[in-house]
Amino acid sequence: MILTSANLVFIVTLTIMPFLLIGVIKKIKACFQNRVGPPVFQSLYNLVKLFNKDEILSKDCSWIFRSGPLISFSGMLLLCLSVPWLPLQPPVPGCDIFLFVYVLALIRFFSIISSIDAGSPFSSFAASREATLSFLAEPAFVLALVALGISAHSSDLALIFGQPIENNRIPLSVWFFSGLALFLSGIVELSRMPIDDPSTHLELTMVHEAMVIENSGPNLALVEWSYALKLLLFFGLIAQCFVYSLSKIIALPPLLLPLSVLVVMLALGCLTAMIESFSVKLSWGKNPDFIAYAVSMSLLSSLAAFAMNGGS
Amino acid sequence: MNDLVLILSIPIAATLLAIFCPKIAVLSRTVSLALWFYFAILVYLFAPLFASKQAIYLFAGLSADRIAAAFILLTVIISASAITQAGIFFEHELLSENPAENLHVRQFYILAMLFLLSMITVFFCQNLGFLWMSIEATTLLSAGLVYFHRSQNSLEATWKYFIICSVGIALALLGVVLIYASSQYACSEGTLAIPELIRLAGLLNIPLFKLGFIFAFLGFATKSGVFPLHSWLPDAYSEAPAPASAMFSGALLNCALYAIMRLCDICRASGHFAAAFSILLWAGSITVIAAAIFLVHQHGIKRLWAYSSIENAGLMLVAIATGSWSLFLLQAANHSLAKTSLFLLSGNIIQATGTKQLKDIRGVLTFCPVWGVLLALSAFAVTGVPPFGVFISEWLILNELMVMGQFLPVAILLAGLALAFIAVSVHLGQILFGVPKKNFRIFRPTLSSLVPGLLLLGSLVLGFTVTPSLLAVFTP
Amino acid sequence: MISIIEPKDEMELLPALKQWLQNDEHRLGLITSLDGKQLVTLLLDLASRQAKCWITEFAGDSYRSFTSSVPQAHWFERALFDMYGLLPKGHPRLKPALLNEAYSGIFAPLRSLAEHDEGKSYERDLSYMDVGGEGVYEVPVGPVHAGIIEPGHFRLSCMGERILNLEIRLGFLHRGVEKRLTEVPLTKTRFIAEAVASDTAAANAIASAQAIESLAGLVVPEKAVCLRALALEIERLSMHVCDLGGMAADLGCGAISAAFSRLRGSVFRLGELLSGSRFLRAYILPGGVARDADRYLAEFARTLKPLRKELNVVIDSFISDAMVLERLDGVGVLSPAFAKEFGLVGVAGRASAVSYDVRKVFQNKILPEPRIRFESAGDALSRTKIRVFEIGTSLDLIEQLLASLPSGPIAVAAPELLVPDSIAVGIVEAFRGELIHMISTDNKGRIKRYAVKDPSLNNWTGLAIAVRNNFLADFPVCNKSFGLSYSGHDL
Amino acid sequence: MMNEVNLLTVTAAVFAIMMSGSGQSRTNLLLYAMQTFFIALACLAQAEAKGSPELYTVVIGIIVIKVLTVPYFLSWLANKIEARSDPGAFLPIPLTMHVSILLFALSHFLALGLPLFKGIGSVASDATGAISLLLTGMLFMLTRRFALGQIIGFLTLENGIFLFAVTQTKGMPFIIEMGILLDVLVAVMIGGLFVFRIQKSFEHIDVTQLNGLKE
Repeated sequence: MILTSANLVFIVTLTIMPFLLIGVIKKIKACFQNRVGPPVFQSLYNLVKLFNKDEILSKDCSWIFRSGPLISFSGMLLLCLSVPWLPLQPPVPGCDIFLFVYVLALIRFFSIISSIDAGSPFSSFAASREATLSFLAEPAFVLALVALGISAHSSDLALIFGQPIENNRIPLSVWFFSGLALFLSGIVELSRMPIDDPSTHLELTMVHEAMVIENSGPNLALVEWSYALKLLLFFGLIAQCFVYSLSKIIALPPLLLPLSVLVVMLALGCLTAMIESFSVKLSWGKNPDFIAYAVSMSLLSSLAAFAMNGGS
Repeated sequence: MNDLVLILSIPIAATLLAIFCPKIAVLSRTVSLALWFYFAILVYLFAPLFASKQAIYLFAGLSADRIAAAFILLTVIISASAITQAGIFFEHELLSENPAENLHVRQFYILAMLFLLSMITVFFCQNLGFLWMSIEATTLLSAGLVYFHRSQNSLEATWKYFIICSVGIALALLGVVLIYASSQYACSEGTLAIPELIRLAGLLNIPLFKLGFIFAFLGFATKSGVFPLHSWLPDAYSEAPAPASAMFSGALLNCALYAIMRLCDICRASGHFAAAFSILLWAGSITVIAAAIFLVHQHGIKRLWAYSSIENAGLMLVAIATGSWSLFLLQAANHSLAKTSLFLLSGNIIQATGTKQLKDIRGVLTFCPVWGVLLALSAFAVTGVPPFGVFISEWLILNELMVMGQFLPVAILLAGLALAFIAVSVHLGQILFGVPKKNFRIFRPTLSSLVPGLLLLGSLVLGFTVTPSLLAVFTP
Repeated sequence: MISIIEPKDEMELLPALKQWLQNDEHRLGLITSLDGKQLVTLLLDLASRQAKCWITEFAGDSYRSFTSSVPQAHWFERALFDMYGLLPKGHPRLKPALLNEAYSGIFAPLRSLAEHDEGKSYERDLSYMDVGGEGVYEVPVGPVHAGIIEPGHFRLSCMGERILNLEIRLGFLHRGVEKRLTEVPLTKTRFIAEAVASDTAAANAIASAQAIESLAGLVVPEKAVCLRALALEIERLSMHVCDLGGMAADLGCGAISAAFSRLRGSVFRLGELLSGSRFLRAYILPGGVARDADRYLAEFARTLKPLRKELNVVIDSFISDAMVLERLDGVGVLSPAFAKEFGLVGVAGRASAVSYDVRKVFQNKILPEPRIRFESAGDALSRTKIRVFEIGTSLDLIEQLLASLPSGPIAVAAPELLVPDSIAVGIVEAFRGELIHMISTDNKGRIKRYAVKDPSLNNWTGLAIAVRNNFLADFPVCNKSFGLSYSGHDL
Repeated sequence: MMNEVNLLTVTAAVFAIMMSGSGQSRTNLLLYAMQTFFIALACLAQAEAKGSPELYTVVIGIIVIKVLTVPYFLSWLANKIEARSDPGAFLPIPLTMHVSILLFALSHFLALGLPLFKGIGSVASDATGAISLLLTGMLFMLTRRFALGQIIGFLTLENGIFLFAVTQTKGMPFIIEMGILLDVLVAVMIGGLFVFRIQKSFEHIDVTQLNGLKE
């Protein structure tokens, strides 16, 4: 890997952006609650703190429990390095849509079994919920990416997202609906409101938080970090979709592109914070109704992809 | 402009009277007298039309030719008869065990007058947009009439009527839009005026126009209860009070079919009548046979006549399909007179027996012979027994079809008519004969038979006097 | 009020109780014992505004259980077993209610020491209900929860995401309050009494004061009665606002929850102006109230007006939110039949068509009558609606009380002697519902037995029934909608 | 210019699709208002393109009547009769949304396949939006249990026709556009009145249970 300026930007954003996003979301939520809120980089400080802490392990858990966070962190890091979440060519080339989806699934699998391994009843049923939700949300997520792939005539994510902006041949509607579908399924995948309330303390309603309820110390730090990376990855993809659909209406200079993606990522963070401040967490039975919206958007996207493809 | 004032005057005056006059007896007498007076005014207004002039111009886009004038007169006769009978009907209703509220009766009069006005407007419309709006107005205004009894059943019927007809009329709007779009090929701005469309018929975009015709036909057919879009009709006719049912069957049905006729006018001018012809012919024939089959298994007396109305709507469609508007007019007039008589008599019987169920109505001939005889004669008149007018018009329609060489529809129609006749006769026999229930409450048997009797007489007169030369008056 | 004491034979107790409860105007107040040798059944007659005590002497350590015929007795019988070691024969599920695993089998707090020395032991069955069937699993929650809430253990038997059964085990906060109340001097009683449940401080203090005043024959000055009512309504207001905020937090509406928290601060301010304590502590004393608030009333009124306006805005945006309505609709349904059978009180009762409100029946006639509303859906939504309605009622009452505050002394001299050998009760509509303090005196006029019945005692069973067949994830919402007290229950 | 109209109509159709995915009366009405607002915008774009001053008045009419008055009235009604969420009649509600997407696809092919508008210059995807609205409205009417849902479905259907009229013709005569608007307003008022009556008389507004007249 050569240290070009593009790569430098990539690495810097990779290290700072995840914590910034989490910080911004928390800050804005605090704003809506008339609180000052934690410092923007509090999650980074937390990480440092957690790495310095001792780890407490249940006497029932095995190596699976320990390895889960490690696998999810390394998988997430791999994805972040190979998927163009800024529209710059990623350092590790050749990430296919399906590779991406499978690595995500692999990560999910390991986090699920590691939380079951902990033996706590909360983490077990949270794992079951996680499995159910991702089972429902994954089609939307995959279909949205596939629609992009159809329009781009390639399943290489670097090709889909990394195309030069002037002759990007994916139509606006596909970008837009895919972006919406990714955002809605991202809410599910990232365990955010209205599917899961990340700030709740209620054991029985949590999904992600309950899954990691047994993790502590460096183990928890890895979980938090990989969650931050996942947030970055998803927001990056979604932000690109919206930036590209915007670029169909307003001509964006190619150099501004990474900047505008970053801005849109932060805007998405604001949007998420607003949703979390004002929406109501859905009843468990209503979650499929919400996910149906994600599926619909991805259906619309693939419909548009097919229709436009037929036209051109 | 004066004509417009004349036409608006009586219904609006009657509406105002109904709003401000709390006395039902005064109200009902005044309104019925006013309506007959209205009829006289209209005859006076339209007299020159039949003598020489081509059309009566009312307002931008509103004018009436001979056939429209005839339909208007028919509508007013039917409404006047129904409203006259309504006086007796409500008098009884107010004395019954659970009397209707004074306010509801007044609301009935208000709505009925506005409804009448909207129906008259339909015939004046020389613009598809206006035509659509006035048909929609008839739906909105008459929904309240169905809800007169304030019962759960009437509410259900009203809701069905309201929602199904609204959707149907919305489709008709789509048709109107498509026709408008097609007219933009003929003139740059496009037009909805019917005379203009007729003039430009040759230049219309035909695929668009055909599509528009189909949608408009579907919409107006829903309103006229053509099979299979009829599901609201028996409910609404059955749940509305008898005078309202009479207006629905005798007048509103004609409105919707008149709109279809107007469409056919344009169709014919465009030289593509053949497509419309087969649509109308088959829709009509299937409606006739379907309604006849439904007639066999009916439990409610007014539902029986409702299905008979559907059957007649089918016949009228066929009449339109033959391309002879005067035939359509004749069939409409005959059906309206006889059917109104039937509905009004049934209203009497339902009030006397307190039930709409056929199985509970027995021995009408025994307990009130006048009603029984008139009911039998009206029913025969409706099913087309000579010497009543319906027979003549049905015969003319079938004759026309035979001349055209459409033998299969003729066979279907004949089968349908025969089946309908048998079904009605069987039900009629059960109504007329047998042992009546004890608690019949006959109410002014002579007075309440007056209007139906006169209508029946009208039907008889039509049966004897119609000649092709008379019909030729209406051929444009 | 002093209650009428009637001896009742053990055999006729159950039929008499059943018959008593058949009348809609009759209620069962509480069942307890004085020293473990008798049953005291406190009955309330809402029509004649009287309290009646049936004293049933029996020999030995056991009596016939009522639970099977009078379901609302079951919690009392469990408490009796914990406190006195009295065994209800034929109780269907005799589990500890007030004590937990930490207490040994020979310990019965209200038994005299002499009896403990005899080495009697009371076997407590600590097992949980076993729900059979394939795929049924248990989720234990608590007693230590993830948030800062009181301890209570919930054993949820679930099938997938559905709750089949909930077993509630409380008693982790057992502090021996009732025992302590009989030991402290009369002047200190009020401090212990209001600490029974600190979020219900005013109500507990008023109930205690009422009971003591009845026993001392004191007539409280009118002004003190009004000031007490004011304190009670402020407490109700503050706790209802708090509960709504908690509900908003549980639903995930962070912004609304924060707004409620802020407004609760303003309500505390009202309390401070009135009593000098934001939590209304040490304000109410037997004979009257501790402080005259005349100086602060102008500011009180000034604070109240904007508070009402802001509350309306926040409540409106919460309760008219379609998602909130949808979220709460049909969650945790407690049918009116169950509510009646288990004698539910307060908000939860009124949400399930139990229209009983102590203020309508037992409060002093000079106080303004509250408007009462009840719903019959019995779900979390109706409980929230009732709570919202009661906030409005409390605000109205506060305004009315302020407008018509009588003048005069605020207290009479505190009592020194109580009437010997009688039983008096203080009944108050606390924000959770009917709160009863019952004091029985011995032949020298000392407090022999001090029994407290917190509204939560009636309602915990309601929660256990209401959550059945709901989603596991809906449990916190159900729980919050009932808003019950742990410490008030664990005496 | 035409491209903008295209985007607006498709957005309106997407709002209708989203509307069909919600059982909440209030959400439905909000999405209906959004959908109608975009139709008004499409109408505005047409008004600019065609330079027709009358269309501007129509836009104002739409916004006042269909974007503001009608949804407000209906949500007031829904509140009054406590008709919060519709359980759906024949299909689960999320599935309705997926079916309406299929209908959207269908309307795309219909718009392409019909012998329409080649000569006038409008884009076929406007027709896609309009037909999709029409079909979604019908689907909505069929799959809702509440009488209120039927009114909303009818309004959506009518929106589709209106959109069709605006985009596929050179503008209907002004008086007729306004007449249609007025008709819709009156129809909604009367329909609302009957919904209210149904609630009072049957204590529910479930139209699938209105079957007293079946024989």
